Amino acid sequence: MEQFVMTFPAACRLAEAHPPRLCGVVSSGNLEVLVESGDPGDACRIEVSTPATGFRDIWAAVLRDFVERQPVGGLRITINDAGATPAVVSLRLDQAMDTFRSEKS
Amino acid sequence: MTTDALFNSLFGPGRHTIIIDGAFMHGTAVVAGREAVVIGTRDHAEIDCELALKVAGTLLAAVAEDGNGSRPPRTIVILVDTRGQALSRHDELIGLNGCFAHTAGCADLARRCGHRLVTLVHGDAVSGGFLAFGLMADRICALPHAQVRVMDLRAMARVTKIPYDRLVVLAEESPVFAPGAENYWRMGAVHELWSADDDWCARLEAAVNCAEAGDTRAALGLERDGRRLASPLAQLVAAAS
Amino acid sequence: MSVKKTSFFEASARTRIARLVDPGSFSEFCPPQLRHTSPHLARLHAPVAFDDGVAVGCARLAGHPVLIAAQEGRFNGGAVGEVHGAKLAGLLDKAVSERPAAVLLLVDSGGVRLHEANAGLIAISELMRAVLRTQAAGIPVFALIGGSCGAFGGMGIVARLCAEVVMSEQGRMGLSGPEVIETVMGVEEFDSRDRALVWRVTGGKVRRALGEATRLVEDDVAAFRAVTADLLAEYGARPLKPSSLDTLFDAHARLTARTRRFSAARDGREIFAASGFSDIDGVPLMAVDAFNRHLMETA
Amino acid sequence: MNAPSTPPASWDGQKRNQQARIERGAALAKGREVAGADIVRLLEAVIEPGDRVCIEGNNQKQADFLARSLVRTDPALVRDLHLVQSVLALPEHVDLIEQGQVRRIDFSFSGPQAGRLANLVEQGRIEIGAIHTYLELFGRYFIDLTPKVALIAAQAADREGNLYTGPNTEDTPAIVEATAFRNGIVIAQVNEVVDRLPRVDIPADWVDFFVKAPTPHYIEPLFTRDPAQITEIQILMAMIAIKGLYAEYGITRLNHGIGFDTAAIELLLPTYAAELGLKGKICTNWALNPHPTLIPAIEAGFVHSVHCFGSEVGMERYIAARPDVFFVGRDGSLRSNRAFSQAAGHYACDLFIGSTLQIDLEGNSSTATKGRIAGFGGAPNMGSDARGRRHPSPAWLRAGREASPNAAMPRGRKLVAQIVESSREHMQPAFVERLDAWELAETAGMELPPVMIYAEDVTHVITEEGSAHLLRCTTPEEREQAIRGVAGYTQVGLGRDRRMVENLRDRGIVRYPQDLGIDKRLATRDLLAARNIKDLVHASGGLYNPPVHFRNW
Repeated sequence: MEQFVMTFPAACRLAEAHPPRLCGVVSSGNLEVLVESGDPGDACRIEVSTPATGFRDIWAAVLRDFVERQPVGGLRITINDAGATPAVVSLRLDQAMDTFRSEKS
Repeated sequence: MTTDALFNSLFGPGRHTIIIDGAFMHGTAVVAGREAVVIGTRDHAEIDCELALKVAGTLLAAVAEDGNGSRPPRTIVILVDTRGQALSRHDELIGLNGCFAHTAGCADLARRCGHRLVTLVHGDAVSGGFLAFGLMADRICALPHAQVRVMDLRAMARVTKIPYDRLVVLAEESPVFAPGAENYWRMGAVHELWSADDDWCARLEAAVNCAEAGDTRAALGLERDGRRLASPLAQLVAAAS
Repeated sequence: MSVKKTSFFEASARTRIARLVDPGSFSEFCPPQLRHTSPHLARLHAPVAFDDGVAVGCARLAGHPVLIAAQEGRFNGGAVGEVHGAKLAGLLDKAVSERPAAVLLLVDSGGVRLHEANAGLIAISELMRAVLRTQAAGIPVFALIGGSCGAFGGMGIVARLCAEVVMSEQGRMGLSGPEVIETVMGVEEFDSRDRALVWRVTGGKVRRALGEATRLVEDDVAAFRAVTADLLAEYGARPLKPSSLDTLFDAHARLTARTRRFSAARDGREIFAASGFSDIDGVPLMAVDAFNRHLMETA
Repeated sequence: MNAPSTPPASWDGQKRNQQARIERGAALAKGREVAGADIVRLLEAVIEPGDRVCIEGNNQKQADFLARSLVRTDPALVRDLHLVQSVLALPEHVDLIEQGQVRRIDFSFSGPQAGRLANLVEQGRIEIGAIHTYLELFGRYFIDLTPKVALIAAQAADREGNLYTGPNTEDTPAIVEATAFRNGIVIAQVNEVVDRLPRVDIPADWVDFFVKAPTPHYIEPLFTRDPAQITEIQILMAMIAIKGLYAEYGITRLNHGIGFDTAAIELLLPTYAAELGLKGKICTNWALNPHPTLIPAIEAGFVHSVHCFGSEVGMERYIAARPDVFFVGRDGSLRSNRAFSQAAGHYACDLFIGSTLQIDLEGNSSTATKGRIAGFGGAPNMGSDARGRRHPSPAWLRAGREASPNAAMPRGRKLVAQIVESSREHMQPAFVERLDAWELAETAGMELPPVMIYAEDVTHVITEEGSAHLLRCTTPEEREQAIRGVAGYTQVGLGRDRRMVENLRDRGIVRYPQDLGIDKRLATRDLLAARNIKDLVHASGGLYNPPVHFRNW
């Protein structure tokens, strides 16, 4: 298992507060994504736990693109991965944001 | 140890009338000066539907016999030696899980009717065969050489794809997956570990006296530092709003 | 096109809960953000999940207050470890004090999680006692089975302790999985790749025909919801009576007779034949409605 | 070989040798029928050291009883064999090599035995002549690799030895034609011997001996894909393929490779493609095994005809009930024929689309991995431009114009698409700088790296990121960037020149879902016309009878 935290500058943020949401399942080739309101600020903190070691640069690229396309300022995102492909990671991240935004606290 | 020697050590010579029916045993014995019901298995019994139903039937008969108020409900001593559930398509088809559930339900009825249930593991106590009735007792004692387990480490290594050597090392640190009555003691599911030097009659009497109807295993596991999460987490959920 | 159903088999544990109960009524206990993950999996460098593979909470179903738990079959086969088991046990403890209309267990599990086998086995034993305790207090527990892992190992026992067992045809219930039997006893005893046989031995239809399941529904969360609502209404009108010597003697007589009657049976075909189905090979493809109707008519 | 300066002493030595073999065999037979108990002795009697032997078997049916029997022959009598056969799929095929009875093999595909075969090659225990495509091997049966003894499989024989192959005719006609008419011996295993066959697929006088096998020949349900396992990513790729390729070129005649990626396309035809108004405009005529996942499209009226390489277990009744779609004999069962279907796939289809394991920067694609000599099968026959083709079709002409817009001599072009998720689980890349095939070629002493589809034939690469229309590229640099532009988060993808890729996007060479008007969020399993095998059974009106290990009811 490899664990790391990446923090990205993210100016774009959601207008309202939302309750935490979990999306996806930790099963082979899949992952779960937990989205929570974190500290106020212009950053997004993403924590990853993955069984595939040595792919941190790929994760960085996937997450950077995600942060660029979604309003994730001030969010804390935690990922439990079970060997998902980058495509599945991107898809789940977007789905997690959709469900996160759909419910207001 | 022969079955007879086991009975003599537990109850004293001449103080037991136990019928051996293949791997199944049932009868009565004197425990703490009173008659107790004895139900059990031997020879690393594989528990199939038929055997589970025999155990259930014996439990029900004991409850029925004491149910008319003629005497206080007797203690039920459960002797466990099982290598697990029967592995057969036939037993699966006709609902082995249902038979086990029924047996567990009968043990629970006995408890609710005032019987105390004490399990003595005198051989193997393996997964499903142990769940069906041995683990249903109020107090569980492991005799020396008792083997309590779900799966041995080599098989576990195959299934989980974790190297065997690594499992052996980790088993030293944690009681959570490796076979052994000691591990179950630390986790609260075995209340007492008996040694060969003990006076088993006396220990059995003591065990009967301190058997209590509530399920305190999670708390015991916490107290013995073998299962730190179960009790607090269950309480957290129970108290959640 | 008809309205898309939500396949219970395909849905995640959380989706099952969301679509089963009254919309928006689910409130989770020990939610994922509290991160009660399994330290034992972590120690073995296996992936962990924030809910340890089970979501528990309270909700309403057709207005009835229920406590509900759903195992996630896709996480480690829904297997029970220390945290997972404690959440379930705590939920049942809560049932005794809060007295909901019922506890719903959406079982999807192969039984004990081997990575923490001892903790899992003990947790299942605790669950068995907790289900019995809850029902002795007059609160029914329903097992709903229709996921990819079915209800096996100790969870197969837990399921059968429940007052009601609702299954879909895709659901399976048993003790030892076919793969285990094949590995130990050989492929002649049980060919686990012969999935038609696997389903004829453990699947929803044979379980219903045998009486091991009390209801059979379509693989649609809405169908599970409808039958659960019916059951809640039934138990509301006629509360669960704790099992007694009489009811267990009856059950014992039924099980004994059944074991004798099928003393040599090894294939669900024999169960279907005994249930009066004329086209035995056609039973697996029978619509659930027709299957249920036949059982009602021949009962 | 040089022509002899003098005529040979006789012109019928081979014929007389054939006669002698038949006579030796006849001593063990009753007419053409051999008892199962005598088959090993019969093989020892008719096979001579050094013979070229073909044990029939492709990726579906297998002459498994004859293979098992051959393994039981005396290695002192049956030796130095040269196996010439489509696949080396059964453990017995490799057992025979391990027993030292085989000197050389020429084949197409080794699938499950690929690892064992690689070992034997490294140990120098077997010579590999060549690894072929199916059509090449069939071709060489008639040129320089004609089998001396063919061990084949059929459903049934009558008393004379006429054979009924049933739906799985597959390679039988090609093998028997070559062997029987070139002084060889044809031995068939049959599941049953009957008085009257439903139809005659192989006439008796092409067959020398037949034996009733103790168990029916094995058939692998290779083309059954459970829709339950199709992922959202595969659905997205299928949407890209349908909208960006099928609709754009109006592809009506095609072949699909094996796998979940193409199964997803099949299952999206009655839903997504129908919504796009494509029914009748795409996917009408197929060279394809009877994929169960094609049932919903057939039922929806998408499909006009399907010619099959082989059959598929469980599809028999469905096929028999759809004779307007499939090639069905007067007996009501499918007639498949691998050689014809391969030829059809090569010359008469406008598109081949299939999955792969690795694609390099030029677009060469390979399924070879280290330590496994897996071979090719038929994909390269279909996945290559048919340069001999002359008949036009709109899709073919359009592809030709795109490939060479300024060509003095107008030509068409076959569309060859590779569809693959850019990474597999645990971040294993599908796009690489150098194919593993190179390393395999070095360790196994092969003259050519085993490339499944050559770059020059690949016209489109489709991934979850988008599609690359390689045939519209004008320079090798553009081609490389187009591939990098859809290579996702692999190192190849991350190494793209972003400006150049944007430029390619403007020119419609690289196209992302948004460029095609595809909403990625709609790529859910709700789009599948069948979500599991049981849905397929229902779609077939109960006619499809899936193999038991695909059921969950």
